[in-house]
Amino acid sequence: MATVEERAESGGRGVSEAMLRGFFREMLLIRRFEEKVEDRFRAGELPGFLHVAIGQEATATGVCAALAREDVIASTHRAHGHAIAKGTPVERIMAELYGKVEGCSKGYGGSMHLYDVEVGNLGANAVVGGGLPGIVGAALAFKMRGEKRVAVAFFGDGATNTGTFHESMNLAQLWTVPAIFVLENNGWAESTPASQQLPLPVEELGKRAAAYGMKLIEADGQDVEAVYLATLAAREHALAGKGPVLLHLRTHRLTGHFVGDPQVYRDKDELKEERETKDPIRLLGARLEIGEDEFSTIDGELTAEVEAAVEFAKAGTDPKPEDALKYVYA
Amino acid sequence: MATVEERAESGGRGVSEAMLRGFFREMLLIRRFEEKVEDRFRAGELPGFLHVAIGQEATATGVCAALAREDVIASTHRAHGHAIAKGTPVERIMAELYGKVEGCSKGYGGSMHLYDVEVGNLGANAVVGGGLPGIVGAALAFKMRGEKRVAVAFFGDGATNTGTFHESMNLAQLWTVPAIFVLENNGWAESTPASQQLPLPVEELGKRAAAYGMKLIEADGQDVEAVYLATLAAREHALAGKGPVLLHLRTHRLTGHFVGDPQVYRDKDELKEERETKDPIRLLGARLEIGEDEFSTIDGELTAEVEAAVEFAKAGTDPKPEDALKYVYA
Amino acid sequence: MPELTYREAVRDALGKALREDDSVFIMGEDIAEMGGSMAVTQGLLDEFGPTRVRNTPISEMAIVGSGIGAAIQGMRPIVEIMYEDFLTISMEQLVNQAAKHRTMSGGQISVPLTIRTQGGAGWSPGAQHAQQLEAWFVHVPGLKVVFASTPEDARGLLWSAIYDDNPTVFFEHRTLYSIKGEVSDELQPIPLGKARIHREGSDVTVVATGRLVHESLQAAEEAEKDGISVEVVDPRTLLPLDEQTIVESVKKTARCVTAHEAVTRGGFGAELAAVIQHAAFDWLDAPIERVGAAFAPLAFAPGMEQWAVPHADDVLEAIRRTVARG
Amino acid sequence: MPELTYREAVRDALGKALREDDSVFIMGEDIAEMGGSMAVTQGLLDEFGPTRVRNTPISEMAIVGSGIGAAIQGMRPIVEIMYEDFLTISMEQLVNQAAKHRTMSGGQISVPLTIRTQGGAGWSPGAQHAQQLEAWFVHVPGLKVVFASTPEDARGLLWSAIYDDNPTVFFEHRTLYSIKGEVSDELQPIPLGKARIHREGSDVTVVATGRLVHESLQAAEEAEKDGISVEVVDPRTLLPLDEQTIVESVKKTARCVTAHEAVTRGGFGAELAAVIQHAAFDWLDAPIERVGAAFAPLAFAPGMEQWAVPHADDVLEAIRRTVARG
Ligand SMILES: Cc1ncc(C[n+]2csc(CCOP(=O)(O)OP(=O)(O)O)c2C)c(N)n1
Ligand SMILES: Cc1ncc(C[n+]2csc(CCOP(=O)(O)OP(=O)(O)O)c2C)c(N)n1
Ligand SMILES: [Mg+2]
Ligand SMILES: [Mg+2]
Repeated sequence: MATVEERAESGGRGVSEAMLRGFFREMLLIRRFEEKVEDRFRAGELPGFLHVAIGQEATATGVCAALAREDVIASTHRAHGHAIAKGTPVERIMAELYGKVEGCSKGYGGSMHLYDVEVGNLGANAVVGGGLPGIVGAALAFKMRGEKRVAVAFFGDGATNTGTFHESMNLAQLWTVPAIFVLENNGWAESTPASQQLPLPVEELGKRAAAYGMKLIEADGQDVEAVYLATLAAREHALAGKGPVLLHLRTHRLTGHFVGDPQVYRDKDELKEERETKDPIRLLGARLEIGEDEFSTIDGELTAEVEAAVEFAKAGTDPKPEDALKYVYA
Repeated sequence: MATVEERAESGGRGVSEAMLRGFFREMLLIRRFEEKVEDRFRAGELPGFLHVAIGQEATATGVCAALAREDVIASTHRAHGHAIAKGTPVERIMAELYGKVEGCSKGYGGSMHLYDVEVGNLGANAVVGGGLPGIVGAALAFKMRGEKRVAVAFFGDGATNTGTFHESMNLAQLWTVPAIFVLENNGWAESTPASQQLPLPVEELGKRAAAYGMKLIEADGQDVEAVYLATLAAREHALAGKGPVLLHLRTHRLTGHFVGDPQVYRDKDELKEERETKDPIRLLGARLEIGEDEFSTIDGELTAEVEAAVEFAKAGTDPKPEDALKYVYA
Repeated sequence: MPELTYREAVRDALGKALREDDSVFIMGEDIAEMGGSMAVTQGLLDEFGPTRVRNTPISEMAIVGSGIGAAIQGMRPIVEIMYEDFLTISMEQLVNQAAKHRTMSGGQISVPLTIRTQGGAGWSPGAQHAQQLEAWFVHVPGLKVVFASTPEDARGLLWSAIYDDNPTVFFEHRTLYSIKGEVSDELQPIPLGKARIHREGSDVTVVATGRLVHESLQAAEEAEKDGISVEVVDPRTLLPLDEQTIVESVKKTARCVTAHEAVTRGGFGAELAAVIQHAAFDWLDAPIERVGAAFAPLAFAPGMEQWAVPHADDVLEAIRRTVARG
Repeated sequence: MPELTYREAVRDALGKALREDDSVFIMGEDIAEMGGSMAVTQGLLDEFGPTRVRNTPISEMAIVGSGIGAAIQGMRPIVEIMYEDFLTISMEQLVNQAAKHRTMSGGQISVPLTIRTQGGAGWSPGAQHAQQLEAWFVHVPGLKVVFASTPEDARGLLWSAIYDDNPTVFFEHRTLYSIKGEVSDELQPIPLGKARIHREGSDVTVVATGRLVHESLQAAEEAEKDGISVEVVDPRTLLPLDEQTIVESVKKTARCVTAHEAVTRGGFGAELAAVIQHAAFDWLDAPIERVGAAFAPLAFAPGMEQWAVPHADDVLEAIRRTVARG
């Protein structure tokens, strides 16, 4: 991915076509990666609880593209896209899913605990809302030391109902730390639709920022350019010392909550329509007028990359069982 | 106190002078009670942690006067006024503070755990925010059974920073239960002023209701009539099935956080001015043109009542030490 | 006698209570249309409707807390905390509120609330979806604590928990949901506070809970082949604890192993050992051996995960160790 | 040697760390102008300013959680949870996040966070302001747990906790703040994981923590008059536990009493008893006696409160019971 500096050169806030093509490629990589995860899960090769973010690739890519390497993120149970977009090579993520020493968490974490501190991924979290307060603390550390970095928490609409969300937003605003709260609002918490979990209409969830006097920035989560520009704006706001931002991205979960979820609770026609009209990759492909041939070429490369990641993972090293005790204490 | 029915007869929503005089009397009773608590604490007679609500009498009296006996409240660490206003005789409260079997919690609770289920006081809580979710559940029970009752949670501005507040408000609104959230906003959490604990200006704390789409009603917490009318409106809203209400009352804590607090953190001139201009009892007395003589008479009666409560308490029975185990399990 | 899975047994108790008693309702995350993350509540929404089978937001404090409030008003709510790891979020309400209201009010209030939850290793859930935290709650006066290991126990104990007037934390183990077991034709309430002797024996007593009951029974079969006769006791209710049955068993066998999936340090086995060494001191021929998980957050990779948590062979080894003592 | 109160000793360690190390800061409710609810942090705001001595909102989850985040970024935050009863609100962050980040990340992250808190009976605080919850944390791999009983220990152990790269829960006891004790001229770090033998003796070992160390020393004096020689050991660090010092002491005396203020059932004394009966089985002449609080939420009235929690006479009785055994 382009660095912040390169991007700045590519025309300030504008998004060049080259950059959009880069986004397209990354989003498709995430898609192919997760389809492979579904496939390998069905083949019985992958242990653990898996959640894919098919349909939500634009939020991961758009947000992380606007961040510098030294900015940090906290991710969620739906973590693969965030990890890829923040810069961890797919083979290290795949190896993690296979529980291998070569994995980005050395086989200790799994899909819900992808870490890669070197590229600023402070870890995915299997507790909804669990990563938010840590991001406030990271941002506080940056502020205390005068470092020009932002700390970013990803979370879903369901997470906005947790007490942790409230305390974290509140503290971040009170202390005006450089944090960005990225709300990936897909209107579902597992099987629970917005109407059963949110007192506000799902589109109005951004109103929660006002309870803290926090800056709200909203964007269409299926439009990667919009997400990218919104994140740049949020980052600028935060780095200018103006405090944190709630970045509200409306998005769509085009698959089950977890891999293997039969989605008995979901209207099949509605889902079908969403898949047809809301797919961020299709939308961007159409805009960029990526033809069949070009698509095939890119797709072939990415599919091969993902396939290679699986091979890498399978050839990886199983941790010694007794190494379960290895990292308990520093 | 007048019942809801009597009040309704006394002119619908209007507040008769007789009723205001009743409020005056009760507020002064609370004041004299708490001054006596301070006095007996200094005399070394009262164990435990004590918090008085001097300056906040109008919120307790105004809110509880608008409730029916079968409505329930959850109170806070600053509980004496709520307990008195909801109908527990002062001698039973005083006996509780002395740790006597005759106390309203039989000596098990103390000042921070005044219960009186018969009059609808479900208990004061020493955990900030701790009583809120229970009130949502009580209101849910009323709704499920079709009972025309409301459940009321008292809490302070400091409590609005707890995760429990957020989860409770959210759930109450989602399920449109007949709950009233009474925010007694005195601008302090112990020694921490609004500016150090609230990202919003203290006067704008009511904005938190919008995060849930909850009905907000605001009133001057030093004006008992305003509080009473606002509570009536809130109750009507809730009983009409329109959902819960955040009742935001701006009030003033005219003493230390706890009895014995030297308030090193507080500007002495400001406090002095507040004591002179914000005392809800003085304000009401002036409005009712209660002259010195009349005041002396009332005051004499109430002082005697409180004195009698102390005598009652002191003559009370100490629980048997081994009765510490008596009520652990039903 | 009919057979039910552990999952069906739990559902059976819930359904019967919902059917017979208007004051009962259930709530939790994704328990309605989806039937819960472990499919335990499947079908209950259809039968009882959304007023009594309530999906909640992700608000573990408010789930438990609103259960408390409704319970105090005379309902018998059964709330589900999807994974017991998330009990960490509702500790305040459980420990400071549910457990204490009765004492703090001088007996005016009781809280007939049941909190169902599940956890445990298996399927590589990772460190935040696999903890066994029952020991914490045994340290909290005012709570009752149940850990059911068989379908019959799950059904009968859950019923008793629902109708107990105290807040009860009811632990289920994820890997037991599919096990089958005979159950009585009609639901038989099982009193809280009574241990169950699963298997009689004369050489060693194994006191086990949850999944480890099954592992211990397997270990006992193995030990039998070596001529070691093992008694397996499941307390079932951890609080209050049936000390009598347990201590009598140990007095008979003179040797004891405790076994649970939770980490050994600070676990329920410690309480058992402390009680038993005190009450059966003169009878014990060997130190009490404790079996539990290795002291680490549970690693994801299946090899490490399975190494960390105890299995039948760990119980068997402990049995052999204790028998080997003079 | 100079004398300090326990309160001053804690403050001394905080002040020195703040003075010498820019990465250290403290935060918590009312710790700034007011100097904390127990006056421990008085004066620190004046010396170090509001950036490093931070009042927080009433947000126990975010206090611990933001401490974690800052710690991961290389700071050494020391957060205060005003009463340990409110740890119930931050359990998720402590248990699922702080304790597990290192393992879950395969060693990429460490969390050098110190969580100071205080609790205990005395002054009739009631059931929600008096709990002793240290046992829970001993059951959580990834945490360290300290409970200091003297000024010297408080200062030296707090220093080590601050400079330990693991999350450490540091318990203080409310009624100890005013006790005085000799301290070394310069702060001497005391390594985590080393018990302290407060008093040597040959007939009974009392393993005590917190306030009960002092009660046990008093009981030992009394026992002495009856010719019973009591050794008093304070583990000081509960996790990791200095099993060696404790077990050696019991091997020497052949009798053991554990003593803490927390309720006995499921308390730290259970873990001690389980360890000791295992390691010193052949040496023990009597069952291990446990001293702890009665199993009830703490009642308010002073008579009930003082009856419920243990004192020197309870320890003395336990000593006598164990000596009376054959
Ligand atoms: C505290 C907590 N409660 C419940 C769960 C179980 N759970 C996992 S994901 C999820 C839904 C999350 O919804 P949302 O935040 O909108 O994220 P999404 O899955 O839609 O990406 C739930 C309930 C959890 N992991 N943590
Ligand atoms: C969860 C929790 N944290 C901290 C405290 C200590 N404490 C008691 S009262 C109080 C301030 C409460 O402020 P507010 O809610 O505004 O109520 P007020 O005291 O102003 O009436 C604090 C921090 C507590 N009791 N509970
Ligand atoms: Mg969602
Ligand atoms: Mg206040």
